[in-house]
Amino acid sequence: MKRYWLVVLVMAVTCVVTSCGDYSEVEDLAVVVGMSMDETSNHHLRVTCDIMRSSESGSDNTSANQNQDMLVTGEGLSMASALENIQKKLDKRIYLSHNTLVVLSDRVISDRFASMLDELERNRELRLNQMVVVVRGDADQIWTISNRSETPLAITIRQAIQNWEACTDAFRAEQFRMLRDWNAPYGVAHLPWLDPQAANWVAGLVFVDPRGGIAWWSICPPRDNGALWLLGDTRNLVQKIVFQDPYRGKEGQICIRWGHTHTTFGFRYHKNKLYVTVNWWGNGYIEAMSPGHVADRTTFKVLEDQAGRDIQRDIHQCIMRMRSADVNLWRMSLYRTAPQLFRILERKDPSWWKKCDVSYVIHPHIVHSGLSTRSPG
Amino acid sequence: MRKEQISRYQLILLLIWLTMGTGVLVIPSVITEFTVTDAWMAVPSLFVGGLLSAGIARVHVKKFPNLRVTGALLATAGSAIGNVLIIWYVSVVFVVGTVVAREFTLFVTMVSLPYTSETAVAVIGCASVAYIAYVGIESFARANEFIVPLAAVVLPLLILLPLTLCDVHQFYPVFSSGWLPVWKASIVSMFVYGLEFSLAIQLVPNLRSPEKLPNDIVIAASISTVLILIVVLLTVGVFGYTVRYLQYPVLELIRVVRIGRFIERLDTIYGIAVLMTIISKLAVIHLAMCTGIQDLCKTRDYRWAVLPTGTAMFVGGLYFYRNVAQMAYFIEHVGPSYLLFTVVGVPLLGLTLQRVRFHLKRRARKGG
Amino acid sequence: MVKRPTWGPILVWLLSVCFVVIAYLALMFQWWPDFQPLYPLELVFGTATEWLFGL
Amino acid sequence: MSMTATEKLDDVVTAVLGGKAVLFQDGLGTAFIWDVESWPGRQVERAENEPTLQGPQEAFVENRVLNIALVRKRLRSPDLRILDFTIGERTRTTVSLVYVEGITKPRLVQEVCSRLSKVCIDGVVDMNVVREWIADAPRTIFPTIEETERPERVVSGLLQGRIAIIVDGTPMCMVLPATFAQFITSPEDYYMHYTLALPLRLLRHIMFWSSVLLPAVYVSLLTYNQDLIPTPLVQKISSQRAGIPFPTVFEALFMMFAFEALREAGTRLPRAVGQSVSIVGTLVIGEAAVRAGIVSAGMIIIVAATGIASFTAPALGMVQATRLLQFVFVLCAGVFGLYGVAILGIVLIVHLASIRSFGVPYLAPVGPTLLTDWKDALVRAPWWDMGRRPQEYEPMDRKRARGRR
Repeated sequence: MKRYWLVVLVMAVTCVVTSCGDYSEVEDLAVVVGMSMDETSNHHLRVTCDIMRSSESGSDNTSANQNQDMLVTGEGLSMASALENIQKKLDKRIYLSHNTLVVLSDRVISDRFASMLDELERNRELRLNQMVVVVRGDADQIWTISNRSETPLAITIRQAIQNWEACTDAFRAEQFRMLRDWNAPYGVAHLPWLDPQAANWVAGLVFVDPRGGIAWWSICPPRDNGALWLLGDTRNLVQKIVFQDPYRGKEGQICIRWGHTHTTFGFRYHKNKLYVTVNWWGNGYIEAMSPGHVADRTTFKVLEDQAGRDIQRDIHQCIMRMRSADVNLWRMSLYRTAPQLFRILERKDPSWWKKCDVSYVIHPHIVHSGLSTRSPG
Repeated sequence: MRKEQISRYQLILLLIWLTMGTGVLVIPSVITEFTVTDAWMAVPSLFVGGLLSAGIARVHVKKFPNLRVTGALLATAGSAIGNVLIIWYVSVVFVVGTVVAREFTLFVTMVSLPYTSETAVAVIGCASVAYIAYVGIESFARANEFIVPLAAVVLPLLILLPLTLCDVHQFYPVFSSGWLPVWKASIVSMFVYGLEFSLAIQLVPNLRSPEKLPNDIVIAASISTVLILIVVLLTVGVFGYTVRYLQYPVLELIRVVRIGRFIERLDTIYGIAVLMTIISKLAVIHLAMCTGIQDLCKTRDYRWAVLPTGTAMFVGGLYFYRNVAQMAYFIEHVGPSYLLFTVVGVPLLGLTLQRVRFHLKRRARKGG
Repeated sequence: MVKRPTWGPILVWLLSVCFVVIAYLALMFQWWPDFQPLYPLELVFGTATEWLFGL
Repeated sequence: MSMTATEKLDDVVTAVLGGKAVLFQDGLGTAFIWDVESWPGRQVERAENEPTLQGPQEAFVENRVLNIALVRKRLRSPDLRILDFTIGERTRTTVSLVYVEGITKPRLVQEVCSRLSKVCIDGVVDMNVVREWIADAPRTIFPTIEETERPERVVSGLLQGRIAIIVDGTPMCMVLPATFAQFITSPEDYYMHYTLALPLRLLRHIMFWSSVLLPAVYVSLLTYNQDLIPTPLVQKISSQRAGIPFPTVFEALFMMFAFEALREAGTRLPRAVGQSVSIVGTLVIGEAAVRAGIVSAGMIIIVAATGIASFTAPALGMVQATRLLQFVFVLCAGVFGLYGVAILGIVLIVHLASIRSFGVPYLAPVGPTLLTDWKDALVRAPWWDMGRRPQEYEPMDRKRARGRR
């Protein structure tokens, strides 16, 4: 028994002596909630950290509207060395576990996207559910947005993007989703494109092809939803349509709220030629309509036809833009549906997707809804 | 000394923890090394391995309903060669234990305490495992039962939450490159984790109904196969090919869950659950080793061996596998044939020796 | 009273303590850092695995 | 008034020393002993250590005979057996073992008898002397024998197939064997509607574990696992902690120590003063300490919450155990963070599982699983659904009443 107690004692002493390496008080941490990455002219990486400021000194906090952010910038050859330089400027330890937003500039995207992702992935403290977004120009101008809320700026921006997530999965921008697309054999990653000058900061999407193509797609609902239609699975998007009233012969305006839409691609290989069919399917209801129209069967038919034509036009434009920007969204979907055909095509002509025939099957369905108003849209 | 006995339910729980402990960490990354989209097809191999173990267990309990592996080796191969075989068996269990101990320190270090020395982590692990082994299998099995209701609450949560992030497209195309990668991917789970079930044979004297051991192994194998299958499906569905770049895919799976503003950062719950299962696994391995040594030294109790061998196991883990790569190499490239030889080959050797001795004796009797 | 064979436990204790001390000191002071104690196992069973399963 | 006859002079001497009258008759070899003694003592009063709102309010007193009468008043069965032991070479205290024949497992009675007969001591001043002699797992901090001052609780224990031990001079009664779940249940659970008993028991279970773990989890969240705190809360906590000179671990240990001191002072002082001391202590000193910047407000909340949580356990022995365990867990949290706490938790559960109380596993009915007994562990099934006595005590007569399932 004595021997066991002795051993236990020795173990306890060793524990106390050799551990505590990870002990750090919460007030000694500089909690980073957002980061932005820029590339300087001499190919260094400039990292700006949005550090949450703790309201120090003064227990009763009278100035509620004070800025909660502290921005610290550091440069280095890689993210790690830049963070090291930031650490030198701070008296607290940099703590990345709470980071929610990573803003990349377009130069980072075009020059060192893969290595950047690698570094983000390797960092033990960073979580894969942080959002990765892109800004055209300098990334750190994102921090110039005036923050009216009490939460730190990075979290405010994150919430703005999350509002978009409700509309379409394309804006679900967590890092692991992007990596899932990026690491897949023929995948294309997409990231939200932020514009600090825009109304709600979200300008569109950026597509990055691992082979080097980058496409900037602006998204401006309710006029042009083409990019979103092409990506599919939207919810509650509004579309504005101009149509010809069958009874009065006049132009009418209408706003359709598409409850849920769905896009799939069909591939058919026939006589050495690939035919792609874009199937669009959506359920919507009329949210607003210019006055004086009779909402009967004929009108709905006309409305659905017009909506279908508009949607087809938007999607077609989008595909053309995609082709001109050298971003191939179809490679992965063809690989998934027909791997054999894909291999044959890739061997024969890697630019098959620029030449293939595209046909459209659009199924807009407008629900007769008693809730639709008759006020002008 | 009172005989310690465990019920069938307790045994099944122990066996499930035995595979899940490190299997849930290692199997997904081993399988996805070879194939990602078809990873789920490689998981049932664990069940096949379990069947293999169950078959061996069946033979064992038919012939020796009251003996453990080491006892049976002694009975079949005679005292001299039997002792050699026992030494081999104990050394294999020891090496398996070092791997698991190394995984324990590695897991804690990577997940929670990166700046704490691995020695300190090993010391607390060793202390807890030694305590469990010292207390004995019966109390430990009861403690497992006590944890089950808790696990029943947490486990569905851990499974359901990542389900919302899952993407079915990640499983297409099916059979992207044929059967060969699937076969290669299933070897480790079949011959390393499936054969680990045979450690239960070492517990035969402690079973209330040893004749049901093969059935219990099959039940435990099927449950753990289903659990691992769920895990593999989830990891691949959430991460796709990124799985290959992650050290612990399952952990990252829980780390990315974020629902609403507050349901996130659940990875520590998961980490603690894994920690508990690894400790359970280590405790079973340690008990098997200690009882083997007990048979070797022919003492009435095994408890004297708990502390020295436990310490040796943890230090051995640190000493044998300096880094993750060495350990992964050992598990993937040495493990399958090593365990296959030990679990199937050594008992066969024992049986052959028994036959030979039997014939020799008969001939001697006839001749004399 | 059963006569207890005492050499076994003593041997096990001695072996373990020796192993722990040597291995730990070797770890701490990096004696022979490229020495791999499991090399024979890796050689034999690594080859066996490759031969059996094509891994 | 009871009378016994004896032929031995020793018995006569004992009887006289025990305040009894002895009648000798000329020419007769036997003496008659008459129980005429009347020791000074108090009358039956309300239960003070186990107060309940509903249910009977009588409590045991220091008189053994009166205590047995209180039990017998409620259990008028001819099968009620009382075995007397005289323990203590000098005090010669009578210890009564009470059980119901036909329900209690005979081996259990034998075991307790043999343990009681092995007690060898000069004096029994309190029940605890006997308890420490006969209890299992002597080194554990967890109580393995239930103690109660409520006669009706003893009766329900007896009907479960357990054994009660009444020691003369102690206003308490031991009931054994005891399991972990027993210490979390309050007698009141049985006196209120069963639907209400479930949430209350759940609350008590949660409170038990939080009284053990709460400070440790708080310390490890603040010092090792800061990534688990929600982001807005990190800001709040770090601004609270700013300027506090001590590390969180020492802050926690210091506050817990102070709280324990106050609690101890509260029990030692006269009742009227004691309450004001504890209120002054917790509120005034805590508030002052926060204002002075010695401890953070969060720590005060945690320590106070832990204290409150620990008081929800109905059994005093269990409360004491949690008080001690908290410190161990906080130390572990300070050294290894949440993982240290988890590992210590595993060890604790294994330790609990290794305890047996008179052959009954301490964690029954969860470990080992006895599904029929779950009706009275976390939930309390309605009385009409509990047709069987708890199986964990292996009673002779499994059904509670004849004509039942």
